[in-house]
Amino acid sequence: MSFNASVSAQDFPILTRKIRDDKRLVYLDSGATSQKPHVVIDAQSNFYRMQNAAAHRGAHQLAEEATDALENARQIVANFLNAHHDEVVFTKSATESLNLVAYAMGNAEKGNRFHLTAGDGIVVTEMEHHANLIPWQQLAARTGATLSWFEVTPEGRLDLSNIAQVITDKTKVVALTHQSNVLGTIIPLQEIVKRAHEVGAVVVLDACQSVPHMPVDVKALDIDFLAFSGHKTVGPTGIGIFWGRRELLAELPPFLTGGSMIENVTMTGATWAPAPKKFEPGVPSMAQAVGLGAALTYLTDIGMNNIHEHELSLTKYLLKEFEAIEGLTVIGPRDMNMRGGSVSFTVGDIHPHDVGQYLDSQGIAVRTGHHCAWPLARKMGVPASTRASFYLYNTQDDLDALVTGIRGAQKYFG
Amino acid sequence: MSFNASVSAQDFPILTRKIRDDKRLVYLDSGATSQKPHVVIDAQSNFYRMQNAAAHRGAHQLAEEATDALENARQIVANFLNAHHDEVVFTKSATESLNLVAYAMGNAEKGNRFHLTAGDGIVVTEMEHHANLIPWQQLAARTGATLSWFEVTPEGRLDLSNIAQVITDKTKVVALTHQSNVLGTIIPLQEIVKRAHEVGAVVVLDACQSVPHMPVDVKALDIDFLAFSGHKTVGPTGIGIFWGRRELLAELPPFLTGGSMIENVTMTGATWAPAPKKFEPGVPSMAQAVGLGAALTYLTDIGMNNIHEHELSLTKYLLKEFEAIEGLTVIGPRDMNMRGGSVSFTVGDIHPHDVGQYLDSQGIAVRTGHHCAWPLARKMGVPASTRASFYLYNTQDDLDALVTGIRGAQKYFG
Amino acid sequence: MQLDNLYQEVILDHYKNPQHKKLNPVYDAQVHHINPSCGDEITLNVSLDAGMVKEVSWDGVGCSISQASASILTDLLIGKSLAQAQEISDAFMQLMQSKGTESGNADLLEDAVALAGVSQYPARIKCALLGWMAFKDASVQALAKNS
Amino acid sequence: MQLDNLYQEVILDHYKNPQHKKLNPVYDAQVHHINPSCGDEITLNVSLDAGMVKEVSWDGVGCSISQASASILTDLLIGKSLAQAQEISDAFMQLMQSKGTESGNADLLEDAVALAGVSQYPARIKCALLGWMAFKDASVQALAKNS
Ligand SMILES: Cc1ncc(COP(=O)(O)O)c(C=O)c1O
Ligand SMILES: Cc1ncc(COP(=O)(O)O)c(C=O)c1O
Repeated sequence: MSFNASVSAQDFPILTRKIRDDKRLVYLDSGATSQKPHVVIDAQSNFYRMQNAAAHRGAHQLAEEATDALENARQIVANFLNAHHDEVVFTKSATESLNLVAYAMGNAEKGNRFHLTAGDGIVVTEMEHHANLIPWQQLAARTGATLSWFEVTPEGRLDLSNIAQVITDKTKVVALTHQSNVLGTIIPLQEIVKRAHEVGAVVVLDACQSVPHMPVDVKALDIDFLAFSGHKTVGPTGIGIFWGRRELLAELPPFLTGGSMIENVTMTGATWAPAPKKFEPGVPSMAQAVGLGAALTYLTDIGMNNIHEHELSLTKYLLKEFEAIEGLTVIGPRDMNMRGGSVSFTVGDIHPHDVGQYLDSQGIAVRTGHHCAWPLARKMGVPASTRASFYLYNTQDDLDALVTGIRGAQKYFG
Repeated sequence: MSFNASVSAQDFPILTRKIRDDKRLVYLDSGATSQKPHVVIDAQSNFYRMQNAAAHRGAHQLAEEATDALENARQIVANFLNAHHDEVVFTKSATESLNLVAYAMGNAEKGNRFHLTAGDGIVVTEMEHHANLIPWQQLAARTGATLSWFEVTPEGRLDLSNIAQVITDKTKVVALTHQSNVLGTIIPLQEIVKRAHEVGAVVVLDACQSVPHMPVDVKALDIDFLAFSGHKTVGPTGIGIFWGRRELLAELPPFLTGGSMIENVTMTGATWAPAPKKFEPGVPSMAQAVGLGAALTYLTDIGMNNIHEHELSLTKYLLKEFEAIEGLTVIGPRDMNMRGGSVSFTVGDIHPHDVGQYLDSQGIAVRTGHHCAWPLARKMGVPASTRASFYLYNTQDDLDALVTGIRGAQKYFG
Repeated sequence: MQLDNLYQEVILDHYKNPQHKKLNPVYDAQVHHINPSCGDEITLNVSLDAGMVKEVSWDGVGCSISQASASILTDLLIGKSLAQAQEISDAFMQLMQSKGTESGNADLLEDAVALAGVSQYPARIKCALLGWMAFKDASVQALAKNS
Repeated sequence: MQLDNLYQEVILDHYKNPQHKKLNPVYDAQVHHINPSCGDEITLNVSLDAGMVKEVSWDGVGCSISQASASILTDLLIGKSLAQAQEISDAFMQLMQSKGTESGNADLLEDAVALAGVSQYPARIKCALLGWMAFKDASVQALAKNS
């Protein structure tokens, strides 16, 4: 593998920062948000300095250039996912993308394939992030549809033993995470997609924790909708992606309404432009789209496979090191089978907040708490945990620092 | 007045660009989106280089700094509007802000003051941008409420002669623009707010075209909700503001749901955090918030009164120059009473697209079309028009170039 | 001046003297198309006869490009077989998408090659296509009706 | 080490030996509070007697800061008048909001001044306040019940 994380790290200006008492920054919180390379920061600044204008509006040169920049970014996203250009919708975040599809289904009238009524089923899992749980709870409440879910085993895997009872003829939509942001578990998607399609349900994939870290091909996965966030993908904050199959986007009603998503408007009603415009009212987030384009290009140049392998080798190393720390319990799979670079754990009965605080004093940034997956935390019997999550810029040194830090915390609070 | 537009223009790097055959850029499309000063571009870049982390998550130093940066930006917005810190909600755009309040009202259950049913009334005006029209059409369709509207006079003013018949005891919400993005008309807000509050309705103000251009004090205006976009306020794309009175935000149900807007979550339901968190699920658009903070600070340092006066004097000058152009018709008020710096017009029977294209060939950027206010365009009898809109960086030279350009177009297509 | 690439003499002529811009009350299919970004509209009537484009007439409001393009279309397609009309339409669409890299086949497209410059102005491509999309739609409807 | 400002000896002591951390089955009011960002929880019982804080007992899970803060609270407030308890609570809230600029009035706050360092760690302020918010809520409820 030609990829070298220490070299990549040099692309990220923030990694030269000093923390607390002049400690080196060891950033292990990429599951929450990733850091940004120079090329992404500069792409946005350059857009503002040279091209900024309202895309798809106005017939002047800047507007043309802004439109080109926006649509070029859309093509980069499409290529990254192996999707079509007009299947890619820019949103502000994965959260908005997931709300979009849930609300849009709620807007579907009788006769539309997405129309939901009492008796219809919505399926999620116990390992969902709140962003892929609450929108479906709300949709169920609004429509009378029933929300059901796959449970999580003590090992942190989806329990598919009752798949035929969970996904039934009544199921209209199955919404689930590709990789758990807490456990690191990668789910057995294929089996679920097969069953969902058998009963005519659509599959919505929360790919927040997979798209940044491994090759994701929407065609190969055979899914129907997908969401991810730019800021976790070395891209800017304030941009997310909603992807949908062309023929499904054509039938899905709009969500946000306003300018430039229309075909015709009178005082009493409106008709809609074709996708993706139908889902993008208002002046687009052009600078962020351009930044995301630069981010995905940067990742592609390094190679998503290289990044994935790098993270797997870090994970493997850390899980091994963790075995030697007394009192440390990993929450989630301890083997490398179908798991990614996110490791949650508890350290004896030292509260995760205290662990996190001690690590911070050593320059090590981790996340603590329920990680916006509270039902999962309760199910696993750990109201809070500490999470280390990796990315392409992390090295074995970072993990060694973490291990030393944890031992330090044990001493400090021991 | 100490303010000097040519000096301000130097803060905006894009204004040094050359257009088409090496023409100076004359940017008269700030009504669509504004240009960005160095301080705004740099504020964002610096955030990514030094502070980037997920705000309100994680107990590490970067997360603390990112949280401070975000909340500091919120305070700047609050000060700018004369509002409270916890009344300011970050969205992605004015379009989202307006959809937020419309959808949230649609989520209100019986007993909630925002609950709408058949027989209730929603009031808009004929001069709304699609972003403040279609969301209300949709809400009316979902709830059975009735949509009615104030008409626009041939002079481009709101016709309030039937105010008592338009806003009735049934009216629950009055949503209207502060300044028309097409006509430049500033509406007689006071009279409308008075009547709305008399009947117990809330007032939603689309302040997209006022907040960037004049002092706006939500307390003094006595309104209930307000929306504007960062990108029209010399701020970044991808960020908007939704403001609401504290006691109303407390009662308004959430719109987007997901992480960090919750109080408690189980598999079957969730409860909500207090505002503004209730309306901000997901990792916030931190860099954009920081950029918007820098933008509003920049504008405040110059002085919103200075900016407003400058634009008024430009408008006055242009309206006078336009009188001398044969065949040119101004769409909207021709006097300076209650109008801002946005001038739409037609030039004989030369189509606005052709006018705009000719101007573009001279380096002059204007907008053409219905400006996302199609019902208004039809009402005024001009399916399309050309719009010149100003900002602090425009000078009399820019307007002279426009006038010369229009005369050139007349010759070219004559 | 660069602008003259866009507004060629032929275009301005057609704009000032649009051909067949008067709706024929007899038709096989009538369509109404609209350009949502600027509000331009066209109504277009088509009559077919034994696989031939017998008549095209239209009315509408729009910019010089959309008006000239519709006018040129009528001159070009009336009297052609449906297959030829299809071929010409396809060639025209391709020319519009060429971003200024093609000048168009003058044997096939005749006056329509004057619109080649439009392909360098992305915001105007829809203007040039308004009439052509309407024709496409109308001819499919007319065919369906006649069969 | 900077961290020692946060984790003062007193705090770690209270954390390891929390006071009154056993719910008294008799109470005037019981509340259950939760910290939504980390899932920490506290149940807190209050009994009043003639304007005095007669009893405070609690149970819960949480970090050292939240546990120590609740423990210190009980030591401080039990036996005080409601007015005194209010004064102490207000002083404590103010200290927490001080961003490290205040060290706290030791006469009034006693052991609670050890929590002054928390005010420099914004993400931890909520931890320190968890018990205090619960007490505030419970005492209002208890007062309402008794009157
Ligand atoms: C009056 C008015 N309202 C709403 C909007 C929508 O703003 P945005 O596109 O930034 O969401 C605009 C600008 O396009 C506007 O001018
Ligand atoms: C699995 C998962 N889903 C959804 C989200 C929400 O993403 P965002 O906050 O960017 O909208 C996250 C990240 O916070 C996540 O990890």
